Amino acid sequence: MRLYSFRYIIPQAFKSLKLNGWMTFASIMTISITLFLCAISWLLVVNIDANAQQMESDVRVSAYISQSISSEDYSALKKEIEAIDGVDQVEFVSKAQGLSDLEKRFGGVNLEDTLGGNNPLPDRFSISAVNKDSVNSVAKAVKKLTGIDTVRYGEGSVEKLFALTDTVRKVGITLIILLGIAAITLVAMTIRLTVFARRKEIMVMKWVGATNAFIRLPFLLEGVILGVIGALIAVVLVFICYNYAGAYVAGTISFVYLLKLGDIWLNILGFAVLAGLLMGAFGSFISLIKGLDV
Amino acid sequence: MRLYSFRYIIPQAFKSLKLNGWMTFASIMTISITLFLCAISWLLVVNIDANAQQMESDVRVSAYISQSISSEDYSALKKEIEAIDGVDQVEFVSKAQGLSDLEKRFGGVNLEDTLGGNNPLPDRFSISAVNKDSVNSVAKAVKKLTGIDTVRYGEGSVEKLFALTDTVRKVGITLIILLGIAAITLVAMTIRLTVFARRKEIMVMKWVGATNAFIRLPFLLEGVILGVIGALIAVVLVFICYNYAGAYVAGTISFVYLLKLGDIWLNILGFAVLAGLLMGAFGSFISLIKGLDV
Amino acid sequence: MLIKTINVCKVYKNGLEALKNINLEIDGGEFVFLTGASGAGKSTLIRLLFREELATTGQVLISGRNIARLSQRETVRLRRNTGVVFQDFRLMERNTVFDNVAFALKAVERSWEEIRIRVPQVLEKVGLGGRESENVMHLSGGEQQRVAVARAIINHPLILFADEPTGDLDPNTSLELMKLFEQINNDGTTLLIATHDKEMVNRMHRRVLTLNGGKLVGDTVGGWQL
Amino acid sequence: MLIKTINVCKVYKNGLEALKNINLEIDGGEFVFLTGASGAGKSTLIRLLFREELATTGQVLISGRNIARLSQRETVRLRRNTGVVFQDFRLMERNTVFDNVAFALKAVERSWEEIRIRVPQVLEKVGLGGRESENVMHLSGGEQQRVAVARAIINHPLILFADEPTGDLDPNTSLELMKLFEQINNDGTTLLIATHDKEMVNRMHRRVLTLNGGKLVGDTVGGWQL
Ligand SMILES: Nc1ncnc2c1ncn2[C@@H]1O[C@H](COP(=O)(O)OP(=O)(O)OP(=O)(O)O)[C@@H](O)[C@H]1O
Ligand SMILES: Nc1ncnc2c1ncn2[C@@H]1O[C@H](COP(=O)(O)OP(=O)(O)OP(=O)(O)O)[C@@H](O)[C@H]1O
Ligand SMILES: [Mg+2]
Ligand SMILES: [Mg+2]
Repeated sequence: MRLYSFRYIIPQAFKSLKLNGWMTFASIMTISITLFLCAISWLLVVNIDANAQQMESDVRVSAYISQSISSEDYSALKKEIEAIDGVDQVEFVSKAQGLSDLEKRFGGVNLEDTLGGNNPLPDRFSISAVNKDSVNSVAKAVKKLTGIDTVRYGEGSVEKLFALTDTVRKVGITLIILLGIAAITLVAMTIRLTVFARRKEIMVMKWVGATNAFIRLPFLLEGVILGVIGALIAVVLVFICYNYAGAYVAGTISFVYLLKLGDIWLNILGFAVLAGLLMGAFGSFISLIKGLDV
Repeated sequence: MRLYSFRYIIPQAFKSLKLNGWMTFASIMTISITLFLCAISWLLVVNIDANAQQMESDVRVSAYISQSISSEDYSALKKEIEAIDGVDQVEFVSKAQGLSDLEKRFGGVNLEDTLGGNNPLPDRFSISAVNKDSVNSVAKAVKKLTGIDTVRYGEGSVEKLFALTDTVRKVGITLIILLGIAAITLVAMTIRLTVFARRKEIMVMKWVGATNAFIRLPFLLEGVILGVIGALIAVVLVFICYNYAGAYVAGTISFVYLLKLGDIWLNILGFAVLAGLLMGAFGSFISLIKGLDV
Repeated sequence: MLIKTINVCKVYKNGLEALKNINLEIDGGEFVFLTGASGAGKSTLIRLLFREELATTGQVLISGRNIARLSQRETVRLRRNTGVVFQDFRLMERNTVFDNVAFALKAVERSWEEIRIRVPQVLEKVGLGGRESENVMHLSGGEQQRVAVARAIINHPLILFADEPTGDLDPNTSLELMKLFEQINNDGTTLLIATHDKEMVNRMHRRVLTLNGGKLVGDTVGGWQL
Repeated sequence: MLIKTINVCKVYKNGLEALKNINLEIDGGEFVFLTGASGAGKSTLIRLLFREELATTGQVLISGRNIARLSQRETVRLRRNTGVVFQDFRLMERNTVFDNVAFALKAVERSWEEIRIRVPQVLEKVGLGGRESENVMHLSGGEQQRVAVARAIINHPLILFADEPTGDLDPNTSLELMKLFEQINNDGTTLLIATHDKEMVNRMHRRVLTLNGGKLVGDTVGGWQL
């Protein structure tokens, strides 16, 4: 195939998109809708993941300091803890603060008076881990230190939290994969239908001596154009919806952490356009393999 | 149209499904995939909702009993609380139990000894409301009772929880509606494509004197058959996936509450078949309106 | 008068004036040829007569009724009484020969018993006996054309419009088809046959309408005019 | 020998024996008519010669090469040197007249300048000058047939197969088309024309192959045989 054949191949693709007017429209719709759904799912997953990470990083290990340790040794103990692998930050919480927390919790009972200034609570360190997998090992290592009585990190419930966030991630990824497969199948089906509707035209091209490449390239190009247009429409819709949803979430559940569109728009755009392009090309390709056996 | 025309109309639909072999296949695939996605989303939403309800019903109002009340009056007080509108259950938590809970929390410190048998904590009632909307009013009503010192129900965080579960529900429903629209559009597009591929055939039918009804009914029937078959495939896939997911969830996050397939399979089946049927019929109908203007 | 046109003009959307001021009368039971060069407007005239297209100006009357004014129900009734052989056949691809012909009976709600008997009969008449179960696309050009004829005549239409029904047929087969048309004509059907088969027109010695550039330039009984 | 068939049989999938033991030789530069009744096997023979179908048994040789054994590249080369007018035209619907004809040049990668000049020229030759921008489906049957002819001849093919190229044409237009074919033949193209136009065959006085029920029953120079 000579290079200047592209003079015919490229206009051919556009011409045929125009001629097949509403078949073009149907294909673009299909691609837009499926990519839109994919993008929305992806946004859900990454946002849930971001919040899960947030919750995971909020998990803290409480290390209660033995009352046999004098407060002068606290800073050495803190250093020891900080030296442990996987420890991120260490914060000291005095027993006075513990008591006032407690008083708040019991509806403002004045415990200090009842106890006659005799605070039975231990001092403690509140330790955060660099990531969720370290929490357990950090807790164990801290426990071994002399001067630490007990270590607590909400054992049962923290494990639950981690299992939950893990499952949510897995479910999200599974959903996206399912949607992706669905999307490719739908697009391939649609393009296959359009090729089917034009099988006679394709035969004619063969009989006048067009090479396979000469016949296929316009179709491939058509698929790519359909894919990219579909993707762009999907992206615009996603941006609008995400903006709207962002405003809504900020208004009702502001404590939920939402990724900023400014930080991810390029990912979405890039991914969607690439996916649309590949879908279109792949859809055409699949369709042509069978559609062109003459 | 005479009734016995159905002798021709019904076989006509099946014949044309057979003749259009893989167009039939493509349509069924489209319907299956979209209904599958709809059903999966619906399952996600109802399960999340069930868990949200669970969490909401776990919210309890703690009413701390004034120390001026003698323990003989407790049962009267309990009756008073039970009489309040929106109260579901009332449980008595003694101060001894409160103290031992506290000891556990602080890593097994022996508070009782430190306090010399002098427990400064108040007794309290743990109250559950019939539904989440009553929590607030219950708390207020309980607070007014003589003998109740303070009322706590984790004000800040409970509101957060409710806002979150509300938002999750809304997002879920929005997603399902979006998917539904997408599904109908996709199916209409697909059927429109098949009608387009057969527009000449439809013209011929007109010229030999077939009435509009005689031409349309087989198409409508075709759509319905496609829809129902697609729905059945989707339902089978959903059942398999849900069973698999159920086993997985039970193995990793058993604390999450999962609706049993036995309780909802009829809903899914009924809904999917109805949706498939309507989609198919509606898709055909839309396509025929334009496709048949001769 | 069964068929009558009054000052009929047809201008296609692209501005092409295909028919110019056609005035025409065809009585019930006539056997009329429509001739003219390629592009003269023969098919266009037939399309107007069976209401595939509507006249741009002027009126087309069938049995005295302006067909542009028919209701949907009346249009269906007109079509049921009109057989058409299209120049490009317009068979239902992917269907069998039987189904293509039978559809014309199914559409007018005849009983299955009748269909089963009459379809093979009419196929026999056009020389396609025993080919019922074949796919129409697997027939030769001439055979397809005869399926189209069979479909048009099976309903014993009052009027038969045939647009070059022998275009893909050899002289012998054409002759047989013409005999069939004569027989139908004797049974009372009015025929209008567009054709460019000079020899046939000369041999049959019937009324001949001649179109030229969209104008009706000849209407005589006898032979080929151009 | 440009075209040669050796004991060619063709049995279609449905078991129909369309060609029986055809032995045939056509030299470069010949002008041959292929005649026979409807369903005799004319189109089938042409389909075998340009490799739309493959022979069930026997060999088809073009320029001494068995065309069943051609590689993909060679098949494309063969097609580029062969013009075909299909009995059912096979135009690209929804495209203009110009695009339909121009595609044959685009496919063989001619320059745009050449296309712009040659397409109107060849359309002029078949009597469709000035109709370039019309949609092919908006042409009359005979006009469509001539577009199909224009597409087949624009590449100056070595061989031209035409399957009833005058089926939808009136006698005068047919005659002009035949003159065009003679001119092409004089320029060196070998022609095989399936036809049922008895008068035309008689008038041209060329070699005539006659098929009957799939058998080659006549091969003489002169007139119509059946
Ligand atoms: N749908 C259409 N749109 C535009 N122009 C048309 C259409 N159909 C036909 N024409 C033009 O109208 C003129 C008459 O066409 P018509 O088909 O009536 O000719 P005809 O006499 O049947 O010719 P033929 O013998 O070739 O079939 C032609 O020039 C044709 O190009
Ligand atoms: N694709 C096919 N499958 C099965 N049978 C076929 C196929 N094509 C043609 N035939 C049969 O083969 C026989 C020869 O067909 P062919 O098209 O070669 O005839 P023809 O001589 O061109 O006739 P015509 O003059 O009517 O065009 C016919 O009986 C036809 O029914
Ligand atoms: Mg015509
Ligand atoms: Mg043929």
